[in-house]
Amino acid sequence: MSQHVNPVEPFLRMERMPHIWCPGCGIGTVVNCFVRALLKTQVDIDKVSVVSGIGCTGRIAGYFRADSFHTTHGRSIPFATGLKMANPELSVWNFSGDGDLIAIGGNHFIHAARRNADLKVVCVNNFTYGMTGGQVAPTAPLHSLATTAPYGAFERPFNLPFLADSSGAVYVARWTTFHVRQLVKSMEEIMHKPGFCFIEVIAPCPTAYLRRNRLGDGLEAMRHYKQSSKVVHGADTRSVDIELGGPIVVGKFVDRDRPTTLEAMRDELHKSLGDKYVPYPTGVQR
Amino acid sequence: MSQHVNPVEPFLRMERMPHIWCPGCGIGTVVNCFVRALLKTQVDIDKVSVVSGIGCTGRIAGYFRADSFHTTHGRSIPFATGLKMANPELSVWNFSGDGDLIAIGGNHFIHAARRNADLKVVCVNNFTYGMTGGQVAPTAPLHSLATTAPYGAFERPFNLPFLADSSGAVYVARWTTFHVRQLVKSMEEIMHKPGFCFIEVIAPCPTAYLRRNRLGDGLEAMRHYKQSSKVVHGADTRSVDIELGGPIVVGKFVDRDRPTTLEAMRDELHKSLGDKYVPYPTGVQR
Amino acid sequence: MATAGRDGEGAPPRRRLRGEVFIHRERCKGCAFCVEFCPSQALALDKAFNRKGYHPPVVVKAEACNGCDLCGMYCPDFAIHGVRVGAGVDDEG
Amino acid sequence: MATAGRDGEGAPPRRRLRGEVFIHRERCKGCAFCVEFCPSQALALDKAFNRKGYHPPVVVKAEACNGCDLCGMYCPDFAIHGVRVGAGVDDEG
Amino acid sequence: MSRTEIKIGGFGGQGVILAGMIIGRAAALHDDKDATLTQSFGPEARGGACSAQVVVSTERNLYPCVTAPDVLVVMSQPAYEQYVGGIRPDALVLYESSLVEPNGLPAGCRSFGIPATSFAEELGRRMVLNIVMLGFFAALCDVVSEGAIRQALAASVPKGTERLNLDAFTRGLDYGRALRAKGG
Amino acid sequence: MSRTEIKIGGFGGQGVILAGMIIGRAAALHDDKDATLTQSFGPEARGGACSAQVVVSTERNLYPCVTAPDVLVVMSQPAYEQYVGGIRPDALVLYESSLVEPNGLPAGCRSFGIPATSFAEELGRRMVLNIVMLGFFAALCDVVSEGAIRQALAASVPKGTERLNLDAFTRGLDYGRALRAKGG
Amino acid sequence: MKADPRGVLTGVHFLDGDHACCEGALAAGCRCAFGYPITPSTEVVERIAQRLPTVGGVFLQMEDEIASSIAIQGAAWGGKKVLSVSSGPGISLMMEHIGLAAMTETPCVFVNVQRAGPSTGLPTLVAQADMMQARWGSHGDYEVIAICPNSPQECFDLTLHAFNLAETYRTPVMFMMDEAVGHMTERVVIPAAEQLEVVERRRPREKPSDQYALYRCEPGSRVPPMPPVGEGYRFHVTGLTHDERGYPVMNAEAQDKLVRRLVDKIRLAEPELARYEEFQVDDADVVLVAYGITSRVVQRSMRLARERGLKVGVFRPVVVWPFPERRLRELARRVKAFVVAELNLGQVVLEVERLAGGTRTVLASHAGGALHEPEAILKVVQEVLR
Amino acid sequence: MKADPRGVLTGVHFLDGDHACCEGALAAGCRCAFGYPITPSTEVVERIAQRLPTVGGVFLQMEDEIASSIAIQGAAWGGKKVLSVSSGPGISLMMEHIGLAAMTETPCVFVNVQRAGPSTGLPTLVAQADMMQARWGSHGDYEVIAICPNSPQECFDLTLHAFNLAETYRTPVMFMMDEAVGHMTERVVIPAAEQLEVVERRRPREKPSDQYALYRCEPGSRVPPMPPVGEGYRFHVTGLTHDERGYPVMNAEAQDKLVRRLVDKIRLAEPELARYEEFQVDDADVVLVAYGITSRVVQRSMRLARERGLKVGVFRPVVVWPFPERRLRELARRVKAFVVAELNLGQVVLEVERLAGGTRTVLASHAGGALHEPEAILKVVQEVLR
Ligand SMILES: Cc1ncc(C[n+]2csc(CCOP(=O)(O)OP(=O)(O)O)c2C)c(N)n1
Ligand SMILES: Cc1ncc(C[n+]2csc(CCOP(=O)(O)OP(=O)(O)O)c2C)c(N)n1
Ligand code: SF4
Ligand code: SF4
Ligand code: SF4
Ligand code: SF4
Ligand code: SF4
Ligand code: SF4
Ligand SMILES: [Mg+2]
Ligand SMILES: [Mg+2]
Repeated sequence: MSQHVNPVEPFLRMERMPHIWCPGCGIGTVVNCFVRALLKTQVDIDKVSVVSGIGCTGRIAGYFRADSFHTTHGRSIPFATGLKMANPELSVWNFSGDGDLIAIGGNHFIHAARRNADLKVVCVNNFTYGMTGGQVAPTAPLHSLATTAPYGAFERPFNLPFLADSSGAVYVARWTTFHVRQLVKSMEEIMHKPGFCFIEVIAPCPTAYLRRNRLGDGLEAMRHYKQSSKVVHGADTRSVDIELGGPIVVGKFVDRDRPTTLEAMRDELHKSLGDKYVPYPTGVQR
Repeated sequence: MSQHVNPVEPFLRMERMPHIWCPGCGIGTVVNCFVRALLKTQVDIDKVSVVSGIGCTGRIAGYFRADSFHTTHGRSIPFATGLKMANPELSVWNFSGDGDLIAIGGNHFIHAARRNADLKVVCVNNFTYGMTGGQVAPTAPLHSLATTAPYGAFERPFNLPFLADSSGAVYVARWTTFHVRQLVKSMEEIMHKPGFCFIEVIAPCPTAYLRRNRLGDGLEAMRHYKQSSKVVHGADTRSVDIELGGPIVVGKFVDRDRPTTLEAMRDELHKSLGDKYVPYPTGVQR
Repeated sequence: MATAGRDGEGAPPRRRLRGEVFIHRERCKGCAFCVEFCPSQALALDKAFNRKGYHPPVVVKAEACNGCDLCGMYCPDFAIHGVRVGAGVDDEG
Repeated sequence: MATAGRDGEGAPPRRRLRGEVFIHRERCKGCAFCVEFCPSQALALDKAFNRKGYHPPVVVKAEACNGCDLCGMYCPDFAIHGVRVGAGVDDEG
Repeated sequence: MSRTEIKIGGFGGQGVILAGMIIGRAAALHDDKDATLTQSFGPEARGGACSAQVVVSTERNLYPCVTAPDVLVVMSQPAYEQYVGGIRPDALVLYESSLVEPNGLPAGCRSFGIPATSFAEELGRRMVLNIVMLGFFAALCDVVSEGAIRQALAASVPKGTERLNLDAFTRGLDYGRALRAKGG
Repeated sequence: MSRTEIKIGGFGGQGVILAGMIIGRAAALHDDKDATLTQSFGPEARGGACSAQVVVSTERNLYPCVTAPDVLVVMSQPAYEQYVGGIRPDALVLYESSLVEPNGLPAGCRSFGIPATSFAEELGRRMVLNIVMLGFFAALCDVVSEGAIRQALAASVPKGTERLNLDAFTRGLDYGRALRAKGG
Repeated sequence: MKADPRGVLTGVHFLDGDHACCEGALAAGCRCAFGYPITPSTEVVERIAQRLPTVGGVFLQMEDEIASSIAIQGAAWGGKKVLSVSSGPGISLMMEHIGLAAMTETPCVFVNVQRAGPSTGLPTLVAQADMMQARWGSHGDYEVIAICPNSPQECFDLTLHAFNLAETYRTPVMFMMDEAVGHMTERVVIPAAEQLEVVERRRPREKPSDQYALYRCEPGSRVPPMPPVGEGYRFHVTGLTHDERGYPVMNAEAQDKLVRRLVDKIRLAEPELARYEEFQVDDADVVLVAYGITSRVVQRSMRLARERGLKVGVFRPVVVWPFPERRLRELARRVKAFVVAELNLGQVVLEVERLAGGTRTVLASHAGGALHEPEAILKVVQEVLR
Repeated sequence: MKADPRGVLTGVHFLDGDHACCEGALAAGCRCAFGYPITPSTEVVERIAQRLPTVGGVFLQMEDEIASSIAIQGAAWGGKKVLSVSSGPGISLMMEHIGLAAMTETPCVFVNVQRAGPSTGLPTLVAQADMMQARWGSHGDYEVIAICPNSPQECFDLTLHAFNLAETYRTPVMFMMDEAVGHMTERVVIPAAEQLEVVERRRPREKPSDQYALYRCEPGSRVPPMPPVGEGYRFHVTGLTHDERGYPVMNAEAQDKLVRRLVDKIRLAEPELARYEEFQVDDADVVLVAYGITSRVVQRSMRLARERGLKVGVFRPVVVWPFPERRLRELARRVKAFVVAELNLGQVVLEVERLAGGTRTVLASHAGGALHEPEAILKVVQEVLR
């Protein structure tokens, strides 16, 4: 490809540009990192599917030039589960916002992690519902402001790495959009890792979150990430809560192995059914 | 009351007996314990509301002679949240089966625990969907049989105390229907404890679970509970998984304090709104 | 006078207590929880059926009952319960 | 020849690398991520607007660019990227 | 077109549905009749009266409901009481005689009792009570042939229990035959 | 009944809606006219052209849409290009002159430009661009009275920014008046 | 009763329909709301989140619409007047609980600010294509009341009315706004509290007792009074088929008795419930039927038609479900045709056609995303009259 | 194409409707199913859980119906023929995703074994009160196909047909069983695989390219071919309003083009889709209209009527949506009245009444929990003929 062509271009539906994301929004950065991970792993993009729910983050599916699915709010995980079960050779990537994945979609998230569905799940956590204009999210730090928490959020937010970990995810990492290299590396790692892999990416939403909370624009947020992040690989996920304007622990927290849904299913069926079992692919080479 | 009258009678809608529960089903035992806890705490039963979803366990609401609500499958927690928010002086008790609370209702469970809704949640975990005849539940031990897992369950089950703990419950205990005294005591403890309190009760379902898994009848299950349970108060909730026919760690695992939803809301609103805030009761005396 | 047995937790009795047990035969579904876990072995299942076709418990050692009501707490069908009679220290933890 | 600066992680450069940076002015929304995090301080925001009314980056020290493409990874609008030119060891971790 | 309505009632857990299933299958697959089995389901099936209905007819049976049974088979008193009101005035009533007291039976009905529970307990498994009743039914009702019932029975019970079930069937059959011989 | 259709267009974030809101409120609450404000919403509002429409009329306005604006106020080129096609042949067009090049304007239209961005930047906050345009509008369009707009403006902007906004308004007003005096 | 002044923002305002709806709810006495954001309804929850704490109420943003739609029912039984609000996708998720509310006779108001569907569709753009869903979206037989405002002022007035109906009939009321009305800003006059008539929940006259029957209606009434929780009535509420006591009864008789009453209490109340507006129908050959925002658009079509000498009138149901059946049948007897204009591909038109009993009924459809061109409707009229 | 023999349980069986439905699905080529148990549909998932692993398929019990209803869509795009199954409460939860399937043109079969509602209602007892929900339950404009079997044999035959239609029209098909049919056991004859005609998914003829447009229809067709995932087409699927490429386009024109096609591809196919049975309508004064289990009950009513010399026939729509409109209008022209018998308080009768265009249409309602007494229907007929 010509050096003048941005490396993302072969991977994106450039005819749909400009995208809808605001100036200083972190979502595009996540897209960049995913493209770099694809380039580095040399994975066959035809076998990559991108699944999203609804939200600003959810629009990633629409810009990605792969088979891509922009489903319903909160349901990217069960859609992806169906897709993967039907076609185990696919590498199925979910990009979801914090509201999408954890508010309305929370149940699917914990169940998919529990059953170790072979999905790669990237959550762009901007602490708010960007698409609908800044309502309080289940990740919103205590006391942060939102249109539906105009006097300050009073519910304890979820700590996503802990939730993923305790639900059974086999890979859990957190980065911010400042940590582009590390994010690329995490994405590379999970590209070939079987099972439910989860990466949280803390990202700026200047429009709906930062400004309302007097946290400046995207650039200020990025500076904050740079200054206040602490890389602690293997950190106890119980310890990585985030407070308003406080430090952010990043790193790879969990990396373990257990059979995927399809592997466990195959083993169980094989054991019980013997010859009567018509083998079904698992999509995993071990 | 006459000694000839079973102590549950004033608390139950005896005109609706016999109940629908099978011989050897553990649900009735849980009802007994709840009645004993009410008797001991001398709480005003008029201020107690019982909320259930759908399932055999869910039928508790229908037999309890209190204001009682038999809602929809999986939704007892948000119903109860609304009830409690509207009328904070009530003591709101949820009785739910494992499918009801954690399969379809899982999202409400983790969110209510997160926001520390002031609810008392008792889950009768019989490892199956009793009401519908024994389908696989998200608590079903690996390799156990169910009508929809005819060749053995292959999904890792949830460890409910851990899920409750990691979502933020302030009180987490597990007992079996063998541990009637301890269960009564736990119920007494949470009767006046503010916030999201969770008790898991392992219970026999001879009809839909035990028999299919060749685990005998209710009595055999009870013997198993007696023999294989280990009381470990304060056990790390990560360590209390249950395996098919394996040992069961019981005890009070978590007992901590944090503001309930209504308390946190009050504090936040008061701080931000000052005089403009019209105080709303929290139902908690601290 | 009844001899107090072990309770569900296996706690040793503090002293002898007297009790009485009440059975509602027709409610029983014969699960035998009461019989099995009565700390005083005061109960046994009847040979005869009740009208539903189950074998309900009968008191076989009335004098042994300490009124601990464990049978009452266990019984899923609200068909039995025990009460203390006379004086006696409550031995429940 | 460009002087390699610190990258996002603050890793020290292994050796000097040469690079070139490409800017798509009209795509830019002026967030300044590229300018701020270019390890070589090769960029600055233009005083002029692009057609959308934003100030896109301009290369102020072309020779400093090491082609690390951090700008490309950061840019939310796919408006900039860097490439290595000539030989050079990849210093990415 | 001849149409026979059969109702089987008892407690949940007594195998009422299986009995109906075997009769229906026998008629539909082995006697080349049309048969429709319907049943009552649900939490009710765990406690109270529970029933299976079989309509057997020589032509396509369109209306699936049993409205006035020609044959009533009952294994519990509540079932008897609940269902006896609806039977035809000349119905055949078969009952488990240790569990059912057939009071108030319409005059035109023929009725026969069998202590099937005891027979089943003698055979070592209370659970085959329903199969004893099935044999009894085969002996006293000619709508479905004995051979067809035997074939359906063999195909309907769990592997390994065929012997036991056949014994139970025979026990009921013999008892019924004897009664019939006595002039049933 | 007199009915005037006003359309305001620009990028999302330029305060297009607020400008429409102030005009509408001025008319509806302070000029005792009927006013209907409608707007385009959504993700679009973040990037591309975004617009507010105000219909001002002396009687109850039933039909809420702007179909052919009498007045077009534009703050971006895309908005200009998107909306100019639909205006009345004799429309009044007000534009931000450093962002909009009003090519192809129908002959019958009167049009006036103002470097509102620079004015706003001079006032220290680019964000008040819309209020400068509002002053400009007040100067050149008589559908809503200046006094009403001032009242509505005061009630519509965040506390603490009244001064700044009034300054911006005055700046636009003065510039517009001057143009008008020159024969607009 | 008169409204509680605390919740009444008396004065003249320039409000959009979403905000006006919120004010209507507060004026009606709504003190508990649960919601989940979705365009174009979000402004309703946003405003209510801001306003409720200042009037002694409570709002919680729930984890989803399913939770919201049942939390309000918990709160209704907890004694509050309640509302939830959403748009297409969220309303679809609420369907199970709309049935629950109908079955348990829980007064509650569901606001649907309609956008174009199906599915995610056009989130920010108008449609009126959830009208049949409002009536039929949940499983089983039930009836709801559905109201379509056409201006911010009506969003205020009719939201208040919706609450009054919810309490009067103990039923879910679907407040069917559309994006155009929700996002349109106009003058809204909110009267003084003492000028607002508000229906309070009817409580049982009897004291708590063992004889108390939760769903026993007073003679001549199909709507039972609703007891307060926590005061000793010890009632049982279930979504199962139940008897007067509220206890589950699993048979066809109980089903017939209960569900027929639930349906009849709305259907047979059509005469009291009916609310419609008419314009120039007296001499009309063709009557334009439209509701919500489209009822304003057809005004212009009517004017255009009259300018051309065509005798055209307008019939606007305000309460759309139950449909003002009696009046429509009357009109059907004297007009040549109905032209139904709605922002969908044919929904309420089916009901009009059914009631028209042979009188020609033609649809002026529009798939949504914008309003009808008044001229397009005129064209349909002209074709009909050709 | 002929059925894949692996999935075809050829032979004569004594099966209930739920099990027969499962066998129909397997014979049709269904190899992926997701579900969540609910009475009276549970037997379908139970059997499918047991059968799929033996025929090269995969079943997962999901955490709820919402997950099931979208997991099947993921699987459909993943290349499989898919089914989910539920009953009232679960179907209500699926409503958002039925709209998604319609919008994205995802072939899938939703089985609804109807029980009595609303809400939890009578979980184990029959009704036919979800018929309007099947048509209108999701928000926005869309159309589905709905089929009502009346015997286990038809549960087999018509499930297969449902899959064929789902593939042919790329649409969700609602397979509307009822508890009576689902739980009724009868003889079911399953033919040899080579006697079963099965529609396979139509793939695009063109190779993957930048020009590929996901929703481009071939001339004269309203149904675009559906590409396989993972083979380079790199298509985008969205529930937003989209153009031929599948890309979101947020305006009224795109909405009109897309949604009108989606609706028309079903509505205008009514003549091909129509399936109905008629009995003795030729000389009938009154035609009994009934579907599902009730179509068997009215047979007896008809016989009773004929025995009394009344000229009564039966019209049974097998495909209920789209309603066999043409045929009904024909009948309306020559009969005196329709009596619609359904296990609800009036649903399909509204459509009949609309199409009857003045011909008297009377409902023989039943709230559910049991079947109609044939005599009760006869009585309605007698009243109509009085
Ligand atoms: C069922 C349903 N409910 C609500 C919405 C409205 N909605 C769209 S996106 C969104 C939240 C977006 O927040 P998040 O998932 O954090 O994504 P972000 O925009 O912040 O990237 C909501 C509530 C919807 N589309 N569907
Ligand atoms: C929305 C919905 N889905 C499914 C059902 C069917 N259903 C009723 S109870 C139940 C599960 C019961 O299992 P559990 O919650 O564990 O309770 P148990 O009967 O074991 O006490 C199910 C799936 C329903 N009633 N509603
Ligand atoms: S609203 Fe926030 S998340 Fe959405 S595009 Fe804008 S900055 Fe990004
Ligand atoms: S099915 Fe199981 S849980 Fe339900 S009543 Fe019977 S034993 Fe209890
Ligand atoms: S515990 Fe109750 S049901 Fe069980 S045997 Fe004893 S009395 Fe009977
Ligand atoms: S009360 Fe019951 S359990 Fe206790 S000793 Fe007496 S009979 Fe035994
Ligand atoms: S990062 Fe991209 S959008 Fe931001 S200033 Fe640089 S080029 Fe412009
Ligand atoms: S490639 Fe970009 S970030 Fe890297 S040195 Fe060059 S200009 Fe700076
Ligand atoms: Mg977000
Ligand atoms: Mg259970």
